[in-house]
Amino acid sequence: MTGATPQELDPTRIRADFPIFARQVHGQDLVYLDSASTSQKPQAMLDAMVGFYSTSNANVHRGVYTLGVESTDAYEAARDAVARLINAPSRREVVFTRNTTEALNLVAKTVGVERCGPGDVIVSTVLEHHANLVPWQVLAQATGATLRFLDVDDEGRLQLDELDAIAREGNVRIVAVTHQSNTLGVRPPVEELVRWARAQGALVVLDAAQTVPNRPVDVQALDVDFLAFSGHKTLAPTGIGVLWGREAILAETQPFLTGGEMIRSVALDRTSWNTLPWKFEAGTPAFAEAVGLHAAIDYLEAVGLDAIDAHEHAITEYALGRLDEVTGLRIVGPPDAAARGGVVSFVLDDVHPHDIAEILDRHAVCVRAGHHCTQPLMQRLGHAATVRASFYLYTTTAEIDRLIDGLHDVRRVMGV
Amino acid sequence: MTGATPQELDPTRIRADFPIFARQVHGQDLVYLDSASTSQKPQAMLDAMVGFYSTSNANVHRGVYTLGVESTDAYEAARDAVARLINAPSRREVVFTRNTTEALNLVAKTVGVERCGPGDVIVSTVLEHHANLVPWQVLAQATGATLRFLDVDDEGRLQLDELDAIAREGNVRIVAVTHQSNTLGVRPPVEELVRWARAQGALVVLDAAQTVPNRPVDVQALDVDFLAFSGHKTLAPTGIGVLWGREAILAETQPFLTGGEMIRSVALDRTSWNTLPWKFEAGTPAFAEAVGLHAAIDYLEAVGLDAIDAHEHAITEYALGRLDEVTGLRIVGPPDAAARGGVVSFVLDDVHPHDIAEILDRHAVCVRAGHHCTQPLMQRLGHAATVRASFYLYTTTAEIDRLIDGLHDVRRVMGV
Amino acid sequence: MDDLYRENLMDHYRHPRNHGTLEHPDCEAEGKNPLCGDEVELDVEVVDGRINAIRFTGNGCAVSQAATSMLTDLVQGLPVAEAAALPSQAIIDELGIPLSAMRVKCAVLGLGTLKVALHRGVGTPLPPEWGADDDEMVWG
Amino acid sequence: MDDLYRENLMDHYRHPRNHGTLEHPDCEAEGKNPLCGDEVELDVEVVDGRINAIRFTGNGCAVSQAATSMLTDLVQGLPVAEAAALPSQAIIDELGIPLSAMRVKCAVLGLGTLKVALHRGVGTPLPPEWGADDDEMVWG
Ligand SMILES: Cc1ncc(COP(=O)(O)O)c(C=O)c1O
Ligand SMILES: Cc1ncc(COP(=O)(O)O)c(C=O)c1O
Repeated sequence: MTGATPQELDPTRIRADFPIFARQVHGQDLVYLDSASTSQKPQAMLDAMVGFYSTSNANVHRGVYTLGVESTDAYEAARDAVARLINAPSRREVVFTRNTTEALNLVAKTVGVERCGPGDVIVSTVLEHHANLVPWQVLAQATGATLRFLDVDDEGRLQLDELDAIAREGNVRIVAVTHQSNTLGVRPPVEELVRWARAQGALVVLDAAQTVPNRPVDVQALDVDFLAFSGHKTLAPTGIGVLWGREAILAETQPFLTGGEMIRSVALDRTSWNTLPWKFEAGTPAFAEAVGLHAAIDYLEAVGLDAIDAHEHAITEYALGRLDEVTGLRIVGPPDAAARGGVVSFVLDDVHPHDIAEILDRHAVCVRAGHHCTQPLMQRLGHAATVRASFYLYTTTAEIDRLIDGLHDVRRVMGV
Repeated sequence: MTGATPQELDPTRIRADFPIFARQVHGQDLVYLDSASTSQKPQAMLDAMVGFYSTSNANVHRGVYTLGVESTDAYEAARDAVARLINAPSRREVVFTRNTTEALNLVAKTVGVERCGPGDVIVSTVLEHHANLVPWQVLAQATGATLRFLDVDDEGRLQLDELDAIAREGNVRIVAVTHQSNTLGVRPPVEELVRWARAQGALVVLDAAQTVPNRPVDVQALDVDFLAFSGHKTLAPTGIGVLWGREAILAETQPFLTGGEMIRSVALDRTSWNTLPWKFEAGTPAFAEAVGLHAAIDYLEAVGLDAIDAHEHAITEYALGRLDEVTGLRIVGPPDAAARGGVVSFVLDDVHPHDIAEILDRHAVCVRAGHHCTQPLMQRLGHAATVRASFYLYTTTAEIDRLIDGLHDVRRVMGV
Repeated sequence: MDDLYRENLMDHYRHPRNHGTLEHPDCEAEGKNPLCGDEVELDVEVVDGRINAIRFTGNGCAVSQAATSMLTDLVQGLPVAEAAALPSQAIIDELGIPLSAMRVKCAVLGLGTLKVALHRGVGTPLPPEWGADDDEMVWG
Repeated sequence: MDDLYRENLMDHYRHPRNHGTLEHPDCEAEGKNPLCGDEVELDVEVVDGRINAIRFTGNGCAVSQAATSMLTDLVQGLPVAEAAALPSQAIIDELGIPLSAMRVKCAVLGLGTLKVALHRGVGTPLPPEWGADDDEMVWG
């Protein structure tokens, strides 16, 4: 984390660190506006992973030999880096998973199953990505608990006025909420929700897939119980994600997957579990991906998460201003840059988002079109699909200009 | 797969493709004899992954734009490569997981939970890696089914004489067996077990973590119902594994993890699932690792799996012969190379395996010491730990010689 | 740009043929691609084993709607067996633009819906790749 | 080679000090590292708050057994509170060889067992990192 005044970052210099920006699409320089879906990768991260495979690759937690020691040290150092990044009180609370989705499923299928039953209430919101919604549906169905969703207003702002009514419906056990909507960029009032959840004695599960990549996230300040994010959205490889969870809870929870690494001792009739965090890591972990994640975190911290946050804010403001120039374009979500991250969803007259995305691709502009894995939110807002442009530390105003030029061409081609 | 007469492979030429063999440990060239734990990686695999990240990286199954199409195509092409490798009848039967462990847990926690109950019997063996043992313990406990283990003789050969008695204990639902012991290298009589399981109407789950890497494996010829293996043992990255399962069974089985990618449509109160194989792949998959796995499969197939099998057999025979020269050394497992793969476990007088491994490391020789995630097997054979040397396509007789020299030095240092 | 949204495609999109509904259809079905929200509804009238009239409504991307419009032209007057056996490639050829795997789903939505409608209404075979067990169909 | 298995270590391994058991120990415990199979059993006699006698048996790697032998020398005559508070580093220093994280577990097995024995027998505090709730202990 950087100090008080975030150093301004220079996205043009940063781009030089990302080999993919040498790529041309249809003869034009790549404009990548889909970082909310997955991030691009800096050379330093790729070098760290390849370097690891080329010098220290060995299975972890097993080998007495030098390579095995190096690889274990590298894997566990990545855990330390994650703990530092999110200010976890203990490295024992950092569990490596495949992605955010697995992390959230892990909570639902262990803590959730152990703590929920008929008469209990699970609370989520219509803002959620399917990853923070479907596991709770499955949990509610499996346990007989009631699942309630907080609504949003027409611009996607989370409404808390039903909380009192929900509290009267039963024992609220779990509150699962996103730190930032991947579709709209809005940031729900997490602090208020946490206060309310605490008063109910409920656990708070925070889906931080959209915030760990781009601003300082502090699990202690947030005072949540679980937090999940994905490596692939934080400059790191695919195949690795993180579940952070309070040690006191994880320690008394039964394991999720079982097998090697997560055991203490195995007999034919009886098995005992390893200590935290390994109890929740069955089988050979994604240790090379952990090395990549470590390098990605180093890169993010060198740039500074405050600086990235500030940059995304500035880019989003610029984008909102320029999108306003496009006739027939309507922003979906809050119209101002204040309460949101670097994500903008929009629709354009009645041109279908797929057509927009496909025509933009001819301009080498990558945007997402669809429901963005938030079908209930789309339904609530009355859209079958939107176009989504999302930004990151390497996004430039020149790229936004290319988006706008592309959108004018969409209007021409589609005759609107 | 190669033709009738396997081309002999030249491990020295192959080594040149693996950057890690440039590594020195304690001033000596690396001797890596722990491939049963994890394999080393060819440059071509690393290049494929880095090349992917540097040119086509985008999330899969989502983007209309060129990068998204390329990345989806690359991911799905990896699935085709796996289907070809194991001769799967359909690509819909190939599910990407993190590793073998997750694949086996997936079966236990979906098919297993749906099909097992009191009065049912699950059969496994004392040969199993914890990954193919603990999930069945957990399943038996959760469902009330009985778990029975087939025993081995003192050299680790699986005994089938209890099958009749087991069949009388209840409905045999699942038979979970390893294709090759990771500790002893023995290959249990899978065909006979499959025939018996078919007669019981039981499903067969084959742990092929130790065989897919090094010889032709054909799920149709094997006639099993599920097969699992890990990328990291097959020259591919960590973070990816494969579950192959019969389409008819997977199609009627409820999903495992839930979230994005694996859904068809989501409403607040109701969700429907995607078709196979995506129903079992929740969230952003390890798509770059899939690209690496594809390149690894290409590499293995170019060398030829028959040739690799023959090479491992020859190296194992050589190793068994030379180990025989070391005074006080006892092979654990069958003494002949015939019924085994490229894995040799041994003990040396009463020198503890950890001391052996540590002293060998000073000679840059990497071997495993411990229980190899097979505690029940070790207990059955009366060893707290063994030393294990395991071989792969890059293993040379010169490396075996270095192992033997190291073992003589172990005897000197430990004064035995 | 030109090879993407050809004039023919844009013409069908802006001026869809056979748009609307039939009073007394013999066959009808809805098709929906929940991933992108494309929708079509098809009404078919069968006379003497041939498609006598066909109408569609829908909304979605240009590819899905233009392809459905083209489809209705294509199958008009065809024996139902022939229409039910129409391969996806026929529609893709008709569109005449390069399509990624994802856009192919848009292109064949109308065709799949027609196959389901004919299957339900007059019992033509429904190949498993078009198998739909409820109104929420996903082609592909 | 020389820095790995020094003469001192090998001497303790081959000729363990204070090997055996006590008839009437005030404190006793077993320690086991199931990962590598190292085992030690410790008997301690306490007189006037000091370790009057200590004996061990065990089997396992040279590091675990030599370290336990050195430990028994080290704590002989020490006040129990001081022995119970002995840091891991004291043993690691005593061994005098470089140890990887995995081998550190071997090195401190005896120390952990002693802490558990004293805790059980005479109630000295047991820091949580040594916390063992059954006889199957894993240090680390
Ligand atoms: C036979 C066998 N099964 C299962 C596993 C577990 O594989 P993974 O750790 O990749 O899940 C291994 C490897 O350690 C193995 O050798
Ligand atoms: C807010 C949010 N939650 C969860 C996810 C799921 O992440 P993953 O697919 O990496 O599991 C995403 C990303 O798609 C997301 O944006």
